Amino acid sequence: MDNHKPSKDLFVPVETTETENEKISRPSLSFWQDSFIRLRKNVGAMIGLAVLIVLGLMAAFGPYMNDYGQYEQDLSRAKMPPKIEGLAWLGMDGTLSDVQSADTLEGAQTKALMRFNNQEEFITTEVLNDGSNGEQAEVRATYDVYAAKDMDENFWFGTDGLGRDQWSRTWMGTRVSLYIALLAAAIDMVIGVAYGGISAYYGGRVDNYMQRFIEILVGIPNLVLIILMILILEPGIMSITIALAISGWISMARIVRGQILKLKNQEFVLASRTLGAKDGRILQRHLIPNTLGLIIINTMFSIPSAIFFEAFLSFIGLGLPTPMASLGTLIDAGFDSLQIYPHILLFPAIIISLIMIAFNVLADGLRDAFDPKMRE
Amino acid sequence: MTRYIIQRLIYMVITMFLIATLTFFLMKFLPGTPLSAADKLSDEQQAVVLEKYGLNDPVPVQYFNYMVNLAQGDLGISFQFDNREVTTIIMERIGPSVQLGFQAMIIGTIIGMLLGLVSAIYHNGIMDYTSTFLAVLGQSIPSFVFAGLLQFYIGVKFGWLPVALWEGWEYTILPTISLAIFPIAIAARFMRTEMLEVMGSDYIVTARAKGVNKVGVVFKHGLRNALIPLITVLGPLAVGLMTGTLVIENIFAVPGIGEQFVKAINMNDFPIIMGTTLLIAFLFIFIILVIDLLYGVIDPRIRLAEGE
Amino acid sequence: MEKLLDVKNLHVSFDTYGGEVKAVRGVNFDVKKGETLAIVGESGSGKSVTTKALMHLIPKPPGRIKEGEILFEGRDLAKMNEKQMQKIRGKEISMIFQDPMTSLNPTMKVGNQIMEGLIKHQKMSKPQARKRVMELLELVGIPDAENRMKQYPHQFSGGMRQRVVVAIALACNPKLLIADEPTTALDVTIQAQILELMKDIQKKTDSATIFITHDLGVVANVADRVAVMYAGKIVEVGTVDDIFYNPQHPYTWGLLGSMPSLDSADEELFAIPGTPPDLMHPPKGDAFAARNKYAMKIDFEQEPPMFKVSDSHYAATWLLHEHAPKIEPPAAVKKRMEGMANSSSSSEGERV
Amino acid sequence: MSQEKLVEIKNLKQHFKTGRHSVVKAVDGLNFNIYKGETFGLVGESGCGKSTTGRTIIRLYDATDGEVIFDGENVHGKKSREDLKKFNREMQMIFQDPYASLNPRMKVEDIIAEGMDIHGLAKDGKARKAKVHELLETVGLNKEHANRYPHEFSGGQRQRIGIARALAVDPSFIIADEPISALDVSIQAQVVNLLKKLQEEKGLTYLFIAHDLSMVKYISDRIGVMYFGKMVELADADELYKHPIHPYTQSLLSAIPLPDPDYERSRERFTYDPTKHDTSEEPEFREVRPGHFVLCTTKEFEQYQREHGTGE
Amino acid sequence: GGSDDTSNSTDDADSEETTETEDTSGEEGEASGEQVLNITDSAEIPTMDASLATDAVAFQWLGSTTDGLYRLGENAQPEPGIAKDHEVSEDGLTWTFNLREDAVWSNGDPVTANDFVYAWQRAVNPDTGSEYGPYMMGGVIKNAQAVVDGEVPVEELGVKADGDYTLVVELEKPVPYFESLTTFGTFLPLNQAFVEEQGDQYALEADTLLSNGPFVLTEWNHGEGWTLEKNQDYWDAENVKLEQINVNVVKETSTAVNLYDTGEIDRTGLSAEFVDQYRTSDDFKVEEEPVLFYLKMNQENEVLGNVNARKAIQMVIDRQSMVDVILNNGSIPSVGHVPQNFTKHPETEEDFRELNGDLIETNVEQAQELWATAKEELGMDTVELGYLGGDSEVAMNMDAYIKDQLEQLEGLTVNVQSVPFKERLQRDENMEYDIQNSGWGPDYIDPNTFLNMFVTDGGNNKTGYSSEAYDGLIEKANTELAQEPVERFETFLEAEKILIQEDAVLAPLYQRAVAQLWKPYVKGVITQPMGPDYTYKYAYIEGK
Ligand SMILES: Nc1ncnc2c1ncn2[C@@H]1O[C@H](COP(=O)(O)OP(=O)(O)OP(=O)(O)O)[C@@H](O)[C@H]1O
Ligand SMILES: Nc1ncnc2c1ncn2[C@@H]1O[C@H](COP(=O)(O)OP(=O)(O)OP(=O)(O)O)[C@@H](O)[C@H]1O
Ligand SMILES: [Mg+2]
Ligand SMILES: [Mg+2]
Repeated sequence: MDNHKPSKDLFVPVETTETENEKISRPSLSFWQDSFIRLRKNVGAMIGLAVLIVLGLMAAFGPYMNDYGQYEQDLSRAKMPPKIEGLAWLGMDGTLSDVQSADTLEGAQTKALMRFNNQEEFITTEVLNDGSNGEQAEVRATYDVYAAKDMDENFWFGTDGLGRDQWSRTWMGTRVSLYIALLAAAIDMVIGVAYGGISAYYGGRVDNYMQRFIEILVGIPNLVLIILMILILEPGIMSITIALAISGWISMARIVRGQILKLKNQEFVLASRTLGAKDGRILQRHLIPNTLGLIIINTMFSIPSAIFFEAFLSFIGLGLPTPMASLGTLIDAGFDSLQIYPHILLFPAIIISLIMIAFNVLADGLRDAFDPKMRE
Repeated sequence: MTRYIIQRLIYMVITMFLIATLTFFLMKFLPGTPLSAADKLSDEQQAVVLEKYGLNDPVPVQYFNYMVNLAQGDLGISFQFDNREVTTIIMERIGPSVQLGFQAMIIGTIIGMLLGLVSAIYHNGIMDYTSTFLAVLGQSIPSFVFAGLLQFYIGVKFGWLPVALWEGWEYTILPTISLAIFPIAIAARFMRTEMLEVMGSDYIVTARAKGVNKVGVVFKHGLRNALIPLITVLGPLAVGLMTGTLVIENIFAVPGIGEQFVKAINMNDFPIIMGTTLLIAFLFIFIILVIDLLYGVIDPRIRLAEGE
Repeated sequence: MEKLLDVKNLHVSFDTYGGEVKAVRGVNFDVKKGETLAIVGESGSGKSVTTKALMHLIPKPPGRIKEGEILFEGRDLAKMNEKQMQKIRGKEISMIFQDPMTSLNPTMKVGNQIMEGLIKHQKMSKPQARKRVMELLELVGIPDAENRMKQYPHQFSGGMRQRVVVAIALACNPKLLIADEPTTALDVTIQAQILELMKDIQKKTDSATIFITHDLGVVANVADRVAVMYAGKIVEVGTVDDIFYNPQHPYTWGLLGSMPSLDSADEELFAIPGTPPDLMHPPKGDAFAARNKYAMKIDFEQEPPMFKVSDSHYAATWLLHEHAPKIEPPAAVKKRMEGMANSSSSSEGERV
Repeated sequence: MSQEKLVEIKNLKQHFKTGRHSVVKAVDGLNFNIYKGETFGLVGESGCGKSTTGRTIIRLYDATDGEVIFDGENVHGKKSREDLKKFNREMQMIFQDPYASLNPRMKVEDIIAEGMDIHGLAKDGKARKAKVHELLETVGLNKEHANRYPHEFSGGQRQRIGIARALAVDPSFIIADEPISALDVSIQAQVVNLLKKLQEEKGLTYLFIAHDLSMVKYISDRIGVMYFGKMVELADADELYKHPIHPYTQSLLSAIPLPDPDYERSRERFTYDPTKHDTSEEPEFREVRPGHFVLCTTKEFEQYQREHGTGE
Repeated sequence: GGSDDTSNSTDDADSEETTETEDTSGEEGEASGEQVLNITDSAEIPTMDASLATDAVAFQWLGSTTDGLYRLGENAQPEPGIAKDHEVSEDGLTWTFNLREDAVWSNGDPVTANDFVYAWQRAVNPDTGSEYGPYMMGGVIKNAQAVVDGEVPVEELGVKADGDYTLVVELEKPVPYFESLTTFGTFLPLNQAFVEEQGDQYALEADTLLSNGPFVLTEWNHGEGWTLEKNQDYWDAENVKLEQINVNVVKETSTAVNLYDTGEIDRTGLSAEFVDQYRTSDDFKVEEEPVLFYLKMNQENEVLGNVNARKAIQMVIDRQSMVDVILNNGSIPSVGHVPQNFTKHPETEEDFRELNGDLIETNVEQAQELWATAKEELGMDTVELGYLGGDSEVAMNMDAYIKDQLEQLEGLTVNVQSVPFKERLQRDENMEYDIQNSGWGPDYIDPNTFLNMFVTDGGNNKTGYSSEAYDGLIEKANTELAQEPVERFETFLEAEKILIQEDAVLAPLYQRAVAQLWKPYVKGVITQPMGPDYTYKYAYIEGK
């Protein structure tokens, strides 16, 4: 305890005014500002957001960053490996290499050259095992594709089987995938939220019937519905989107329903009712906004499903019409050459993973930001 | 309880009936006939063949016949596999799918839950970030890419496990792992969220105040309470996995129902589409019922009779 | 009497996005064997944090004990690690929480929840533990223990649940019982039963109790001594008579004045205006100054030290300083003070 | 205080179906009047049906049986939207939990103005704002608070916002359902003082529900004691405290701890045993002393009269 | 059978393979080691009922377990099966087959002429619901069409047993290729007693079917795979060396390749990507097939009704790059509508393709000119056409490529429509398409199987093409000239010129080949242009 003697003249009463008493010492922040501040302090979420913004920008502008169109074919430059000046150490040096083995060193050499059509001047070979120890001889051939094809310009992500520039296609695909993810999620949010909200809010018989309807909807396989959609609307983004919207919202409806069942007897809802608020107002102004956090999280779960669903449709040949590409179709197309031209798969796969991770981290951040428990 | 189950079973029958009806009529919109050589046959010849399957009757009559047969447990015969009973075909194919789905669910749930638990226990620690990252990764890599890599490296390169085919237990390992990735990711993420929520509740503090150690708190007190939302999402997912996943079945050459179903749709094999649809729908509704019953087991507060 | 617990200069903070919340800012108190210390104070004053800190139960992160000693039978709990604490919790010190509805695990049978501590600390076998559980349930007044222990919490009424919580806390005969608002969630009749039960048991087991509440009626009922907390500090401490019949701190006056007495007339209640200070940026000087009708200049500049009122009674307010003007406490409080049987100490205190 | 009846509650019943065959009789035949300008206190232990009574009166629930007559009109028979709207303006409610009763995602201004928006009471945005500011001042907050969100307020302040919301539509009758139970003692006084002040200024009538008898006693003119969905005793506040007749009331009173250690040391608690009642006939609500009604059988009535007499 | 399926993955179910066999097929080697062949198939066997079979998988395994009158041997030459030999009447309408007497069913019953009578009657009997019966026999065997149409009882079908071992077949018209037709699955015999005894259950499981061929289906795990074992009672058992064939259903090429690499299977097909990787391997084989892919153009479409427009489309596509880069499996550009190495001039032994030469060439400039003419004639500036594509992976690339190639034509926009397989068939049937990628494999070894498709109102025409001159030539070849092989062959040459060069009905794309890996120790497997893809009768393992 401090022991100094306080001076006498400090012991005079002071007037404390009412307004001062009621002053809130915290700065005034709106709910959203408040949430945003918390979000901003969440490093992961901000990184996620940044990644998404960058990907979005790349999707918007990436295809125009070089001179190749996404549909521009040239079979003479098919399956070119990626080459970026200065990134050779990352393996993006525009060469292909392969190890060939045979009983004799010459055999292996021949095979190694044959592997790349005997274009000897562009092939460097390296003996890994000369076969003298009784094992098979092994030779690695490295083929400078760009030199062989006399290509001056570089394909940053390489080219695909039709000689289309993977860079352009990847970003165009990102565009489509982002679009599919966002639009499908949006529709599913709208329908799911409305459905779940109404079902829970009116409860009783309405709820019972609406839930049975969901059961029926769940019971009919997606695929049957989607094929019908595709036949009615022709395959394409529209039918995929609608197909997604037909059943993609079910889990959202379930979750919103659960939440609203809890919320609808909260006192602030009752208060609104005693003021004579109509159902629509209560749903819109009170119930739905308070389900927001959950809605966001669940949307983040439906985004990967949407993207993969599109990829699955492509896998069974019901996806986007040729020659459009989404990340899903690109990955699917690259899958077959996984072992020999991994670059065709690699870049779309990295980007799809980035999108998912970014969305997930951001969603986690958003959930935390909206969680009242995170408030001090 | 029994009463409740009976009530639910009645609902189930009604729902199944509606699903059967809806699917039946939807199928009538599917283009084309089930004939495999439609382009080779004259219209008269086609009519003759269609007659055999009763496809020349008016749709309501077909519907009536189908329903009558269905009530007797007869799903009809397949179009693409001449004369083979749909029931037999589904029975043959469902086995591997269910086995894989089941194994994947078990592994997925256990590993996923452990990852989620680790995350929750070491909240915001390096373990948390690692396991969350793994979970998100599992969610973002398409399963077929993963399956392809597994097959190539584990099967071909290292030769540790069979590459594909369906000839014994060891053949199920790779497809099971590939299938399990997604449930692992989902389970881990849900577990983490729920566990964090639960760990903040009063009874956990009570338990800690008793001197129970962290592991005891998590397993004895936290787990069961965090389980409800988990089974809510995992239930339908389990049905999805057990009723076959075309992609994994194709890659590992598993004679499962997923591949069969897609082919049936492509081939307009109505009886198989119908049969499989009904089976999947049944499993879904059944799993929902099981989940509802499980709720009661896990959480004694939930009394079923008050469900409606 | 021997000191069972001696808390010295305890500081607890929470690191939040907004900054450091200094929830407990230098708390000193002690608890003697067999006595009941009540801690009162308004919501957010740090009562729970203080007691949870004793048992290392504050969530870490964001919480941490910044400094201070917690001497329990001479051992400093503040320096113990989680493992060591697990041996103390439930065995030597146990805790009862406010809400009986949420402080029991809904998915675990009541009997098992009580048994857990017994098996852990007393190394009892299951049948032994079961026997003890039945005794405990009978002790807290739950009949038909045999069947009841196999039930789940939701099958119990609120009052019975709180009895179970008490039984859990008592299971291992702790030396110190911390009850954090054990009756706030209950209605008066049940509250009365639980309070009686706790007093009863304390008499039987001779354990010490820290009783947290903001209901002064309850304090009057259970406490031997009272500590009044405000904004993370103890502002007045004394025997129950000291506090009720000779309160010195204006905050204590406010608390007492805001309770209507059954025979009070229609005069306005004395309400403490304003809101508690933001613990992220605690004010300079006396934290209560801004809400204090009797605030002096010094209150906004210097923190008051503890002034000794009597051997058992201390208060931290500049009003007790020799230079301070004589202040008439509010009417309601004065009435109490007048009615006090043996008021010996003057309203002027000495510094300690 | 006038003797003009503002609210008449006649044989009000509210039964909840909780299962196929089980019914909770939360409110089971209530009869009482609330006079204009008075505060009617309703006490009773948790779960006895106090909230249900309040909520049924304001039509949050449809009554199973009985009538609520407000200003001469039967509230529960009302059909037209317009009538209901009028009624919604006249009767308002303050809720128990200051945390749960404010929508965390609305600004204080919008919360308070919601009633005005619904009933179209404000001509334009300016008038709305002005009225909100006025209300904030009425309840002891200030203008700048209008732009904030509920989580920035303390419990007491929140409860005052709740009161401002109720006042926004200029009601004449307010049901306060445990408006202070969730608050800190020191804040309770703020709210109670405010309610009293408003009553004086605006001539409001209150139905004040609580289980803390000392506060109820302080604020109420008359008090009704409920037990298991039934009113067991009704009297003037002082009268009830001085002469509790029904054994349940006596036990309730004896259970209240008072902030007085000496008193507490000597307090004897009286436990209520519902089985000790006379079961020879259905008990009825009878006037044992002037204005003091007790639920009792004839036999008990005689006994009570003997014990408590008519006079002072 | 015909194949409309453009999904030309190498081990496609609908594929038919060429006469070209790999180098091991000719030599007689010594079988050594375990005589077990492990292979994969791309789909489950849909049926083992010869009357109901419609696809390559079914025909493959029917052919391996059952001998018909003849079976295709080396170089696609029919060799004796149950028939020892046959005589044809002067007018070419009556064929008399002499059956061997030592052939038995796997239940011990002898194989008799009645087994053929029963099987063929069953195939055309409307009650059976056979799809290929009416298709293969209608218009060929006397009264077959009438039986199908229910006009005469089945007994009237022009096939009779003359005693147990003589089969007499009457035809509607002379059919020069009838001998090769009898090797087709639909013409396989059935043991009447057994089939009738099994009823509905016939051929549903391994134990409800009979075999009289080199192998017996001993195990059949539907969807997963099946096992064949050598038939010890087979009349030619001494020439069968393989003891067992294990087949697994594998759909993914990459899976099959991985299985091959680990030695689980002895053969796998390769997709374009894998060809790059395995081209240098000793196991790498390319087999040409007589399967053609081409663009069908709907002449009911205003633009495609214009012959110059069609010619422009024919010319604008660079086929060489297409086969080299996209397919990369040995497929060759197609320049007509009869494949190369399929039929030879009866006298000069010159190949059909060689004789008729390239009926189209790629010439973008000329294509542009033709296109401009067409646009002028039509009075159009821009043209939009729908393109009904395939739905498999290769098809997607192919479709993208063709779209790109076609759009070189100024003012042309091509919209690719990917629809499910059945929907595609349906749209073809109803002629609801503009341009369509189609494929066709032979049903028998004769140019007719390709060329008669496009006669007016032909079941497979569906292009709206109708030309009296063309119809006349095909008609003539199948009637007047049926007995005149040389003139007949030359008539076909002329017809193809009209179809492709003059009328530009189709835009030929490529003739398919498959790239495969074969373990070097597998010998003696013969590949076939029609019917079963492979003949395993003479296969053996050497030096494993
Ligand atoms: N986990 C936490 N994170 C941040 N601040 C916290 C946390 N827990 C408590 N606090 C802060 O610590 C201060 C003291 O809280 P405490 O719970 O001890 O109050 P109390 O006196 O027990 O109040 P009550 O009567 O409401 O229980 C409060 O300002 C509170 O906001
Ligand atoms: N919506 C409802 N459905 C079923 N039962 C209900 C419902 N609302 C209230 N009850 C039951 O009615 C009884 C009276 O409840 P009510 O909330 O009116 O009590 P209360 O006197 O306000 O208690 P408290 O003091 O705890 O607020 C309780 O037993 C309660 O469980
Ligand atoms: Mg507390
Ligand atoms: Mg209540």
